[in-house]
Amino acid sequence: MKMVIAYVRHEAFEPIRTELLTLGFPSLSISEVKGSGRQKGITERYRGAELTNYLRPKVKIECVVASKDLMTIVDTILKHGRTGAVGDGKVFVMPVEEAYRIRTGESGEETLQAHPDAASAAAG
Amino acid sequence: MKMVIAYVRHEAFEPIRTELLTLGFPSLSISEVKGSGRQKGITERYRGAELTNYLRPKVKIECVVASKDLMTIVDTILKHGRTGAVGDGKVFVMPVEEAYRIRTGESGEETLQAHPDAASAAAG
Amino acid sequence: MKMVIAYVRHEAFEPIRTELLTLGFPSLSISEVKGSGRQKGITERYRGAELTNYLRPKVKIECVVASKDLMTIVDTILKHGRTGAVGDGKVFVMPVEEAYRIRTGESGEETLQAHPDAASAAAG
Amino acid sequence: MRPTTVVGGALTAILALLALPAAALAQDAPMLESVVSELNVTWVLVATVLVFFMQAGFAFLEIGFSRGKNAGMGIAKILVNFSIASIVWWAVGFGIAFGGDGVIAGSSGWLFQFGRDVAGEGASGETASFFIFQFMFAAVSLAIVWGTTLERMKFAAYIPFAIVFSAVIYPLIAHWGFGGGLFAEFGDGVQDFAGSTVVHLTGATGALAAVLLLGPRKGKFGSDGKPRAIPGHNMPLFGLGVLILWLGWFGFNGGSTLGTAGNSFAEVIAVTNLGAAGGVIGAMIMGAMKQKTLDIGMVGNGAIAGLVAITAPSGYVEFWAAPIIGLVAGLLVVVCVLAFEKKLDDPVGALSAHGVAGIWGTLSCGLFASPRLVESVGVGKAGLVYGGGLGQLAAQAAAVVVAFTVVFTLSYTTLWIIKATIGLRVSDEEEDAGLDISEHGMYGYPEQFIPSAELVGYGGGPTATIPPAPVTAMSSQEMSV
Amino acid sequence: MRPTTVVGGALTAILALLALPAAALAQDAPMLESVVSELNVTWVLVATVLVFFMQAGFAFLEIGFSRGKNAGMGIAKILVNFSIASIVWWAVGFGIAFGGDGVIAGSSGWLFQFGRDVAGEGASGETASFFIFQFMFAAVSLAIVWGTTLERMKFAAYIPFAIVFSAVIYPLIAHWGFGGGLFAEFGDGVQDFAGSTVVHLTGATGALAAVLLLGPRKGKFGSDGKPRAIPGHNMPLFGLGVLILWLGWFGFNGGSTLGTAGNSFAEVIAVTNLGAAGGVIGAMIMGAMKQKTLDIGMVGNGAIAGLVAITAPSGYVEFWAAPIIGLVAGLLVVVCVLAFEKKLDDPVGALSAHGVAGIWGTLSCGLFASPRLVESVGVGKAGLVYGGGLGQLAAQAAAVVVAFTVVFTLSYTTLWIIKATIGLRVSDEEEDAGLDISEHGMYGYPEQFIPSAELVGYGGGPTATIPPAPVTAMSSQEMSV
Amino acid sequence: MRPTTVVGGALTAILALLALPAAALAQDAPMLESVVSELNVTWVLVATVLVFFMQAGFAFLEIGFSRGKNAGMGIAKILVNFSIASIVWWAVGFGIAFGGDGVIAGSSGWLFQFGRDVAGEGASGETASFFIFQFMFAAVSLAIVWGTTLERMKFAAYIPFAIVFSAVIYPLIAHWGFGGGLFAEFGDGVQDFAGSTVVHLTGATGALAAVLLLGPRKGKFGSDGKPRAIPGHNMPLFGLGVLILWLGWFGFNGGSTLGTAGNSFAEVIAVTNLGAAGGVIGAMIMGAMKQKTLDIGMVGNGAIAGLVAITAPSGYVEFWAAPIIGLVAGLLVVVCVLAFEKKLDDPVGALSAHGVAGIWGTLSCGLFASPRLVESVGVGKAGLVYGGGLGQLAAQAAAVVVAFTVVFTLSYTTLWIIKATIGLRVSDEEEDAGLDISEHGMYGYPEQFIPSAELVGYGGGPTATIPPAPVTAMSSQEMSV
Ligand SMILES: Nc1ncnc2c1ncn2[C@@H]1O[C@H](COP(=O)(O)OP(=O)(O)O)[C@@H](O)[C@H]1O
Ligand SMILES: Nc1ncnc2c1ncn2[C@@H]1O[C@H](COP(=O)(O)OP(=O)(O)O)[C@@H](O)[C@H]1O
Ligand SMILES: Nc1ncnc2c1ncn2[C@@H]1O[C@H](COP(=O)(O)OP(=O)(O)O)[C@@H](O)[C@H]1O
Repeated sequence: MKMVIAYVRHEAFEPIRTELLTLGFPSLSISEVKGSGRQKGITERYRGAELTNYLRPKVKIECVVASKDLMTIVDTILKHGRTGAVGDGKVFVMPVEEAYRIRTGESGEETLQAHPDAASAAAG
Repeated sequence: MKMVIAYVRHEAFEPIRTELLTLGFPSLSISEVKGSGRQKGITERYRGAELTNYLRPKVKIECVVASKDLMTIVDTILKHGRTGAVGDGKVFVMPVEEAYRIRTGESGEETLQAHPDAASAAAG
Repeated sequence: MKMVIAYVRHEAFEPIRTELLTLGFPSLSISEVKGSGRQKGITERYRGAELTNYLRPKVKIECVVASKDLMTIVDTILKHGRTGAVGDGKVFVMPVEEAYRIRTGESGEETLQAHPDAASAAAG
Repeated sequence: MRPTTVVGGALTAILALLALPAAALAQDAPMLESVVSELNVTWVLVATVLVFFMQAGFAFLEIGFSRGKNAGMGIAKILVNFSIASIVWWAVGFGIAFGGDGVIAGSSGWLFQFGRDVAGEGASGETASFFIFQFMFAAVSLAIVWGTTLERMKFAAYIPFAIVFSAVIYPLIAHWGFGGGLFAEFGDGVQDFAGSTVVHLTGATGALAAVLLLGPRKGKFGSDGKPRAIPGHNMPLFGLGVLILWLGWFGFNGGSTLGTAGNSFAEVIAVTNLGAAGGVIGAMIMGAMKQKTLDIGMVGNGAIAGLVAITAPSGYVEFWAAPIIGLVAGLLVVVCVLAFEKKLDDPVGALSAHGVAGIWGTLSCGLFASPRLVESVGVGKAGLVYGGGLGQLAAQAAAVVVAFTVVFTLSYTTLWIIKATIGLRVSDEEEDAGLDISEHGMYGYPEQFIPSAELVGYGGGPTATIPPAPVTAMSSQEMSV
Repeated sequence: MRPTTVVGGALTAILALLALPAAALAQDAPMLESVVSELNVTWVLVATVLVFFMQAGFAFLEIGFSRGKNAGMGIAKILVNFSIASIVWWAVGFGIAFGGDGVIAGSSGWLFQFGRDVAGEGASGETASFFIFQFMFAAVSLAIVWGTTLERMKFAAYIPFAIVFSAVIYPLIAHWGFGGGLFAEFGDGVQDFAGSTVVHLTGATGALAAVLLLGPRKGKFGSDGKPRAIPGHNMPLFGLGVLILWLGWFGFNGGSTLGTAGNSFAEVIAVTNLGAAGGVIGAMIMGAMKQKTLDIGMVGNGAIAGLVAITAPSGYVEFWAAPIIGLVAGLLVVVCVLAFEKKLDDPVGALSAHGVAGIWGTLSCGLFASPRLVESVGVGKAGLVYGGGLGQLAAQAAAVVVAFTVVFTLSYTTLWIIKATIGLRVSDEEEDAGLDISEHGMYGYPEQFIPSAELVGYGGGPTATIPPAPVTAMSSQEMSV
Repeated sequence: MRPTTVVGGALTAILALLALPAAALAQDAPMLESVVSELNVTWVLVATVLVFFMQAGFAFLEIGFSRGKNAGMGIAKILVNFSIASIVWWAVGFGIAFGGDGVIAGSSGWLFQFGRDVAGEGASGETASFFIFQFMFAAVSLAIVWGTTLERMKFAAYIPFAIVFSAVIYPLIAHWGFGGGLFAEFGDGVQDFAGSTVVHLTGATGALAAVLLLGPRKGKFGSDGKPRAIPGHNMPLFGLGVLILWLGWFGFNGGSTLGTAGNSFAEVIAVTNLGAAGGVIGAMIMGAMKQKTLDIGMVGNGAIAGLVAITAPSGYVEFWAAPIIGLVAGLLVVVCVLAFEKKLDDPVGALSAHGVAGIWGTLSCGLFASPRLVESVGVGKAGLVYGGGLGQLAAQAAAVVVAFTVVFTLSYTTLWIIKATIGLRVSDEEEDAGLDISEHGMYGYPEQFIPSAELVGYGGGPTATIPPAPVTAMSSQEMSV
């Protein structure tokens, strides 16, 4: 099992989520992060003093999948996340040793994503 | 050392924290995430247009523990996180290679949680 | 490749960021977390009832670097993060299996941080 | 008069227009009586406008004391209830309250129309001003009721209660206290200058009925039965509410002179301010003693309690009594909030600030009413400290008991019927999600509840709309890399 | 008079000072005429102050309906535009609107000075009150224009339009409707008591020109052409705006009597409140029918629509007609917001609430104007329901058409020139980043946009300023460890 | 009079009641003098209410300019300080300021009671109106002092200073400027119509003493000694404050006529608005020149500076001078804020907007006072531009110097003693944590400071209260899975 951690632009998230859902991977978590990289900051001017904001907002996506599905996730993110401009973000892959579904207490790969007919259910 | 990452309901956090404290594991970090899984979204209607919110708020718990303590943490989360309804969340276990306590610069497993009499101190 | 995850005080972040930038490591992400450890909580009193807040705000830093650069990052965080008082936080090191730059689709260690002349550019 | 038809030369034309009213009066032999009447009406309407603004005060006091997920409803609630009450008061309530005659209720003035039930043309504008001024009091009383119902009551349940309350419940008490009804029979008449009992106790009694039928918010009481803090989300907006209420109260008490005769409204306003100040100081002292901190909400409740308490005596007491009346109200409100908190879930402290302080204010007339002012107003007797005896105190207490009993019975019955039919309370799930999304289908603060990635998504996908170098520097700045 | 020069003994000195005006008048033989004039001016100035406050109402209505990244601009916009309009109205606008004479425009009163173009001393204060009261109307009309331009218009583009609008566009219509110009020629004169057409339709027409030239906000319409929700960030602040507007409207309509003669302002105020209440109820009903929920913003729009609609008839209709006029406005506003939403991006609903409701209100005079009030005001004929025939309705419709055509042409041309020169719209990147940071170099809510780690960093590094045990308990509490 | 005792038939009864005041007067031979007096008092009380609302203006200006962790304190501070000042002014301050006689101070009127120290009954309401109107000025002056003390001053330290300031410091200056004291001796008297010096400079001088003793907020100055931005958390609430202050100022300046005689208050109000507008435009221009952006806070400061500057001359200058006076104030305020910022930590710009603009406004009388108005008010001589010579300018400057020196000395001493005893400043840890939690034991915005998981925890554990399918769809919607 792998956890895909991606830092992407806000605008990229909705297309990624939609396509992953269609592909049968509805389960993921996101959070707000602020990132620093090549991208420029923004300067706020306030009553004669300045405050430069070097960090820019990004969405962090965390998605745990079976190892065999890894590249599907990564490719989807790369596809929708790319604008070609500085600030598009990164994708990292990290090892996961075990997974549990809290509702049932089950563990293992089958807990990671929704049931196989997830995609069709969502479409309906 | 392992990092336990759990996505749980907000209501589950306080009982988990309290029991972990009693068991001698006071140290953890949480953050707000929005998750997608089997749970339904919520539709906001605004001046004739709609906006569906597919992601639901969850609390993400991060807790690094010595490998031998892993199952204590996982079991506590599973126990208090379960309502049996869709949306209870997941627990993932990830490997950690090293840990440092910033205050002292020490490293290793002994930095992970508070001193052994933590639980009794807290109770007092 | 390693991901350095550090939970630090808010005040520590700016010096860490600045020094990492100077050392040629501009790329990182941060988020707000609330942490529990040895630090005391704060009690809010409201209309005769009380509400104790056991978690205190921390900044979580995530920085993925090549394995050879790991200790530079860790040492910088340890150096600026330390006040010597309870609540300084922790640094954890986690393995990373792969990294992709979304803008270009490239993968590998060279995607992790900005180009080598980053530091001098920033200084200019 | 809108000067649409007159065309003159240069600005002198305008002046001629402006001189018209005076000129017209001059032709008709301007009577001093009409000026006196117009001046009275001017003051009453200024006061009306100030009392109207108290609706915003109540709304923000409630919003500040609610959690963010229930903040938007405060707006919908105040707008809808005030509007329903406006129409109902016009159709029915005004007639019951002030439609003349009868110990129990008025019997005319339905669907109040200008110049219909009234004798002369000249008086009609005065009646209109009285109609709208008194309506604002009804609306205040109604707004007080909602204070205990925050964060769990169904929107649909508000509407029938608002109708009954502004058609019958409040008008009855207003008739008794202000309209020459029942309370005029108690001794030499009950002293309730601007309505500590008529308006505030009435509202708070409705609020008590509501809280008993509604029960506490989820999580208010722990499994040990002890109350838990459910902090309101916004103290600045709470404070805005308190300050607007204080402002409006100058119209509430000051306008209750119904005119400018003898400049007595100046005294009323000064006394009102001293009472409010006493309330704040009282709450500060008791808060510091009981809680060891200066609770922001308690200080605000102290202001309200001081204002409620000074409402009945504001036309009857000398300056020196006002800070005392306010101070006692401020001390009381903290003690009562802490006491009621143990069993009843009253998020804004309406029971204490309007109920207990309303009772105290009504009774305080029996203690402090000054002979000079009692004579001037012509109601009741001087208070105990002036050797006026216990009679007035008894009359005041009787009014409190009667008003409480009647309002409680009627309100409880009305709410019980609503509960039995459409229901009073939202479901547990709706309460958890918040009333904004569950009752109004939208959040009060969407950006705090909808993930920004989903909001931005609505701005269109990145490939379509994002230009090559999307986030550029906004002004001259350094690069971070 | 500021009593700086008088020194007396004890408080009696003060009393003497206070008695001075009366005393002075006594010496000069106090004339009833001057009291009548002063009373009129008192009311007009109270109304002026209330109408001024509507600026805050518009600001918060807009701020509440904007996203948080554009919230600060609402403040800068209202302050700057109101100020520019203040100066321009003084220099030019007042002269065009009320500088006497002419079917099309006034021709005097530039750089309006006290006592210059006017005959007698006594009248001058009256003119000053008229000048400032009428200015507040111009400022309201201007504020309405901005309603459709939120979240994408360049700050620099506002300024030239504000100048042209307050120098020429509004003054022309005001001259026609209020200043004895064109509309007095239509039949027996157009009935527009406080300006449903003159102020509100004029503003909404400018807003239409603006939205056509500006286009929608990024992401307002999906790739399928369907409108998407862009929720405003703060329903409580939106509600504050609505409540302040409602308050101000008592001055807006009530003050349009220009005095207290015959207490007719009392009627106007009562009628205004009933109209607003009808608007809320209408919007609630239609909202529930069309959207299945009680949309908070729609209920607020209903209040505004009811107020706009009752503005023209407020001096012409009996009480019974007011709730009807308001109700229809409330029903209309929801239907129109939902309809316009399909093609035009009007974030606050200005086109519906001020435009459509303004037209409906103007026309409603032709239906409901009562003979009694028509006679009293002296403009036009009674409405259809009183058997007044279609003539008045035609005059009203003519005014609507003329005002719309002229304002649209002038506004569109002005904005087109601005677009061609300095540009109307910020860049896509600036729109994404928000106008606060891109146009003002700062956030409206810095703590929500700047990472707290960066804000705190400005407090100095940890080694320098943090003491050994930095975060201690604030009060007695348990340890978590 | 509250009509509790009269019972009539139908609505005619009400009319009779309403006619009572007029009838009563008719019986007593209604005197024109009493109507004149009542009209004056009506206006003064309207103005009183408007000036009261400025407390909300100051509170929100300060709250908007504070960080979120200190936002709640603004409410507690304004309520408590205003209340303490209310009582102290009643007990002591009013006597010193207006208790007649003496170049230095009044000597009567302690614990001010109705009809005690005063000659006739008729005048008493007037005195009460004067008492409460003048109190609101004292409260404004006090509120200005706090502007420099944000985010670091102990709550307990406010209270003794509020007592001394409203008992002695402000009353002295008010006695000199408004009460016939010292400043009447300077030349032909100092022209300070509504208090640019008496109220605003006095407040700002206290604020200067406070900032010198308090020092800057943590992190305000970098290790390089340069000022750093500490952005206030809420520009919309800041703007609300500015708009409320502007509103209140119509009462502040307009009410300083102390009546309606000659309609001069109409001119004062028009002039006030033009001055404020000039201030906004001045700050916009200078802001654009100095900072290259349109700083929202600066524009708001410009409005305040324009208003402060026009305060002294508002009764003395013609319309044309007002925009100039305002414009200069607006230019000055930006320059001064940027200059003071280098050394003093004044988060709201009180020193510039009230201090510098107050001085400029006071001096501007010596430049622009018009002969017509100087004659009408009866204080001082015409200004330089009317050939009035330098004498008046000298008198104005003398008042500025004297007021500044005395207020600074008294304030500094008082605050020094407070610092030496209970201390002025919270600890570093408390400042870091924010005053809301450290001084009031609660957050102003709890949901932004308490993790939602801990807030929800107070709603009860999941096993106990969460039903099997806890979060259901609120309305028809698609599943995400
Ligand atoms: N090594 C890294 N560790 C953690 N986060 C990173 C790292 N590199 C990039 N990021 C995240 O990705 C975002 C975009 O990176 P940036 O370097 O600006 O883009 P690009 O890939 O176009 O060079 C950053 O704002 C940050 O949030
Ligand atoms: N594979 C995953 N990767 C990341 N987060 C996940 C994953 N699966 C579930 N989650 C998180 O857990 C939450 C609950 O999951 P859900 O599938 O709704 O519950 P259930 O376990 O009852 O099927 C989600 O909202 C999401 O935050
Ligand atoms: N084992 C852990 N797992 C996750 N987060 C931790 C862990 N230990 C500490 N933290 C984080 O570090 C912060 C500081 O830790 P604390 O124990 O108070 O400091 P110290 O290192 O001085 O003992 C905590 O608030 C929490 O956010």
